[in-house]
Amino acid sequence: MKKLINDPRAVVEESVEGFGIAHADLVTVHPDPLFVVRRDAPVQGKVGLVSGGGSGHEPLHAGFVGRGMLDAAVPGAVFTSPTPDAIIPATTAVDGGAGVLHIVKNYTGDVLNFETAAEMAAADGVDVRSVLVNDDVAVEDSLYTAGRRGVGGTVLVERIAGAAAERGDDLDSVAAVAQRVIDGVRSMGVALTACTVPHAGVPSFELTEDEIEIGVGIHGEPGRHRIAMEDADGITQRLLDPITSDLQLVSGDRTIVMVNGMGGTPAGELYIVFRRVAQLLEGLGVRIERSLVGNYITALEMQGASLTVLRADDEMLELWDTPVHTAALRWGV
Amino acid sequence: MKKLINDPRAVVEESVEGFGIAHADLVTVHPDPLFVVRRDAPVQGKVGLVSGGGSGHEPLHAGFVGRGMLDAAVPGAVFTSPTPDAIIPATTAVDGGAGVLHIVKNYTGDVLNFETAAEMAAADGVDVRSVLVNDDVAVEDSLYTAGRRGVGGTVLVERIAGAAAERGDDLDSVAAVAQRVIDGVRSMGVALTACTVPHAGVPSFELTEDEIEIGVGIHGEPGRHRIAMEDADGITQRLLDPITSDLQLVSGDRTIVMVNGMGGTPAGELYIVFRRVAQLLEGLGVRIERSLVGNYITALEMQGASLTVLRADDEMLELWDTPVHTAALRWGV
Amino acid sequence: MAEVLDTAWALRWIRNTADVISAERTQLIELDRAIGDADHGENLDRGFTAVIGRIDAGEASATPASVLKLVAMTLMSTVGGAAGPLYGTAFLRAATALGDAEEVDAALVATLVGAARDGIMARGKAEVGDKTMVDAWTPAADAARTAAQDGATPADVLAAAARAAEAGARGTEPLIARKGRASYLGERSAGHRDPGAVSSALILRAAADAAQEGSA
Amino acid sequence: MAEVLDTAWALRWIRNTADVISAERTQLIELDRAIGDADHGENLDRGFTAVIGRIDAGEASATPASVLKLVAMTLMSTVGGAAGPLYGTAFLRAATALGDAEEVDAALVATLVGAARDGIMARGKAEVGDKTMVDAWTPAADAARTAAQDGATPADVLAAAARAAEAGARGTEPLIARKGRASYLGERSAGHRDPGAVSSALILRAAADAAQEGSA
Ligand SMILES: Nc1ncnc2c1ncn2[C@@H]1O[C@H](COP(=O)(O)OP(=O)(O)O)[C@@H](O)[C@H]1O
Ligand SMILES: Nc1ncnc2c1ncn2[C@@H]1O[C@H](COP(=O)(O)OP(=O)(O)O)[C@@H](O)[C@H]1O
Ligand SMILES: [Mg+2]
Ligand SMILES: [Mg+2]
Ligand SMILES: [Mg+2]
Ligand SMILES: [Mg+2]
Repeated sequence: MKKLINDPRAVVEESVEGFGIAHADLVTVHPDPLFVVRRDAPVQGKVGLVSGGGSGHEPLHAGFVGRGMLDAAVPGAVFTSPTPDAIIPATTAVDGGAGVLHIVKNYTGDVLNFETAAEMAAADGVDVRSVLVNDDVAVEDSLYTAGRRGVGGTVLVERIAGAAAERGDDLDSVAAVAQRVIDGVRSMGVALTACTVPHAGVPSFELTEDEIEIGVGIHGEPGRHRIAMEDADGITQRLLDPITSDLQLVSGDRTIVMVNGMGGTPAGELYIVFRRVAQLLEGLGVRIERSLVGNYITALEMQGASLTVLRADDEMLELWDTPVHTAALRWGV
Repeated sequence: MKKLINDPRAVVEESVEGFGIAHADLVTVHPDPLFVVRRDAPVQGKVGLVSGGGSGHEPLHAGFVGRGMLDAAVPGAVFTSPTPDAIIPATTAVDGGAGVLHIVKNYTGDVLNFETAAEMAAADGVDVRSVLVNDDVAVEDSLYTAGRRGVGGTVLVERIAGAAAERGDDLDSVAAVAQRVIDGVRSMGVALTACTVPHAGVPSFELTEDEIEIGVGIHGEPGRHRIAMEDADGITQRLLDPITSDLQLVSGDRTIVMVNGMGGTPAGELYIVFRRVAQLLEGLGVRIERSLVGNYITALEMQGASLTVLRADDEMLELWDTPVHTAALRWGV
Repeated sequence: MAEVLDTAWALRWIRNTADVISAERTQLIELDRAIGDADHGENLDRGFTAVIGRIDAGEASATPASVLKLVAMTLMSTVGGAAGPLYGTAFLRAATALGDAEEVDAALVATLVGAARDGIMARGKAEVGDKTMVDAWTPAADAARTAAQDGATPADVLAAAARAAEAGARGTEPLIARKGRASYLGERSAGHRDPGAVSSALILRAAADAAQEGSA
Repeated sequence: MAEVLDTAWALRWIRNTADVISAERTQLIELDRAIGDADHGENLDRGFTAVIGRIDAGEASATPASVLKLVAMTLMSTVGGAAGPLYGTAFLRAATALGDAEEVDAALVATLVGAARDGIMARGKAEVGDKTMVDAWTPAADAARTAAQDGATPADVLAAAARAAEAGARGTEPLIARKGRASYLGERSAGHRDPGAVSSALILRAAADAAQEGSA
């Protein structure tokens, strides 16, 4: 394992500390318990947005704290959801009197810790609502699983709900638009290589020089199928097909598309994937209204990519275009 | 070699095609010969800025085409400088009557091809000037070498010269501020792993699990020293020391700092490096006025990072802060 | 054999647990690497190290329940992931079941284990056979109740619980996970033991050993 | 032995070159990987493939110079890197040296090789001993001039040039690079042959073979 780190157990603290120095104009870092809030938090009268989860997915979530997106991010240990004792003060720190929305990715750990925190923050008098992002079509959503994982769709939920909060929507409305995004967004990932959790020191799984993992998660969890290496166009088709069929996309639908790098894949390759997505969607008559191509939700240094498609309506597109100013997403300001 | 590509010989074309679709609001892609221009080019009365070089360093250069930065980027084959037949039409396409500045990284291939193109564009009546970026302190700058390489400093030159051009400076002034940035900027890189050029199919060099390459270039060229793996703080010191001593940074100096990922290193690690840079510079009394942390000039999927420090004056900082709107750098708009 | 357990036992239990989790850290990471995300050993080790720090700082007070409550709160705020809230709830419910009793007899030991199991099930909504820590705690709770009813000593109740938990953990190997991260793997989760069930067995064995040591 | 070379020779030369560059593509990439950036073979292969495409499309016209000029322009616009402009200039200067001659005698062959060498040096500013293609072309130009003065046939002039270039390329192995990408390596560049010198020797050998074939 070769990484630009010091003590494997201090990775998250040191990284977030550096993040705080680099983006002191945007955020304040609370070191213990560790959480990151928008510099001007709490914004009076605005619904506060809190997300969080295991670290190792940067820029998610701290990179999305700022105007028009999150008010706070709570980073856990690498790939480990944060604990209530950090989520609670983050929640109260961003409560401007209009309540707080927790944006939770659907993993048992995140759900349980945010649930506990929400209960306790509510007991402290904060009006807390939660939405659960579960966009990963690689996972069967059934009574007999923990349900679909929350992956790339989270970025879109955070942006659009963040925009709604910024324009002054109340807690019910912000939660409702977040839920509408969740209902309309699906993702699918592929790994070319595994990643190595610093404290584990060995790769999370093994792939030979000829294998790739289709449907991989963002924690180095093995995916659904391990197949022989294919070209970018073939892989892209495998990512897109389950999404279009799950969303039942039809000609005339309008979408926001994200081609996301898993951390170790260069931007040049992501654009090759995006090119193919654009060709395939054009073939279906589906319009890409907005797009993101880059590293937005990663799995440490894993090589691979994920594709996220949101069926967008007018309001989502309008919210999308409003100003956003965070470390990793910025426009209009 | 596992990459998200199709035909290894079509990598650049397909990637730039995808880039053009994703950023159609910003750029126009000319497919043959391949170059990328700002969508509103030529901007009448504005000095045009053209850069280019081998591909594989994304987002450099196409990701920096747009308002307040480059007017055109000319991508060569992977790690191979582009040819005059592409540089010439890119140059004429962005000539708004105020002349064109070529921003060239100091590699024999880039120098020779841009030189030829500049001569021929000048023969076509375009007023062409060139600056040569040579900021890599890993390379001895002497009569007996090709001189220092152009690496991370290029991003800063493109931004600041781009800002000067955008505010209406004439060709001499834009070239002068670009040269001042070049004179004040130094960089140093480290590789944890090698990268693989698609057409070569095997890594550019071999590093064992315990070795790193200090002073690596952005083409998988071996660096100056191969040493045993160290922790992030130790490596950061090795990157910073030659820069501070070459620049003779002293207490009170003001700087713009970039911690750049080589393509395969996750953002979390870059912030650990940045944290250490901030601590060390603070120890020297040197102020970080602005910073960039992320992937700006890469070497395919190489794991590693580079550090760039510019001794900045008031004008550079003022230019830095003006609006920029490109695929990879955006603020104020 | 002592007929009751006390606060010293509770402290020995937790120290034993911290030791065994630290010793088995790598194995638990490996188990979680196979069907999860390679952090279970790291997370528990961090959590129990923190618990010991607070015990050493004198934060636990007089009763067995106060020890278990400290464990609960510390795990809740330092472990994270699924196991943090699950074990946090387990220890909290166990503490609640003990009330302010200074001595824990065989029946109360069985109640403690049952309460811990109930807490995990209430929080995680997993059933027996879902390939989770429930598959260790449920047979453990059942065995503890039976042993207590049969008149066993507290140490033997815990030994029965530990044995049942170990068997339960082994029994997770062929199962297909239906809860937690391993459920994403579907059929590919079969053939590996559940890390949480294994750590649960370690915790119960530590409790039994602590009782044994105290009565030696 | 024919005393003059013609346009057919020039075309054979270029086809031979394209073939050998394609055959040696991997070796040239490997050489460049060691002290450069692993693209020399790929770049030249792309360039000469494009040249053959244009020759097959009938773009080369009647004189040897017209063939070499087509090569120059095509390499310039398809090879890139350092080698593109250097070889482009070399072939351009060679074409200029031939003027509109339809037949190339031994003296003109020597002039051609010398002009190519001069073009490379003018463009790249490298000296003998800098571990570049100059270390192949300079001995080749010298050997060609001497052979022509000694009354050799054009084929023998080219054979002498190719031999000298091959020796020159081998001779780059111990050198420390002072120009081009390999110079960044400093002393670590020693122990490897320069890829450009090796490809130069291949090009000159292809010229000699083409002359040999024509006279067979
Ligand atoms: N819903 C659940 N109910 C009971 N136990 C669960 C549940 N989900 C997960 N677990 C247990 O948690 C263990 C994983 O813990 P850990 O690795 O610390 O958390 P995470 O999965 O968040 O990384 C599993 O091995 C399993 O025993
Ligand atoms: N200044 C120079 N003068 C002459 N030849 C040079 C010079 N610089 C480089 N070369 C030659 O170019 C070769 C490298 O070509 P190539 O790999 O195609 O270009 P690049 O270095 O741009 O990747 C070297 O092996 C060397 O022979
Ligand atoms: Mg986890
Ligand atoms: Mg090159
Ligand atoms: Mg886990
Ligand atoms: Mg090369």
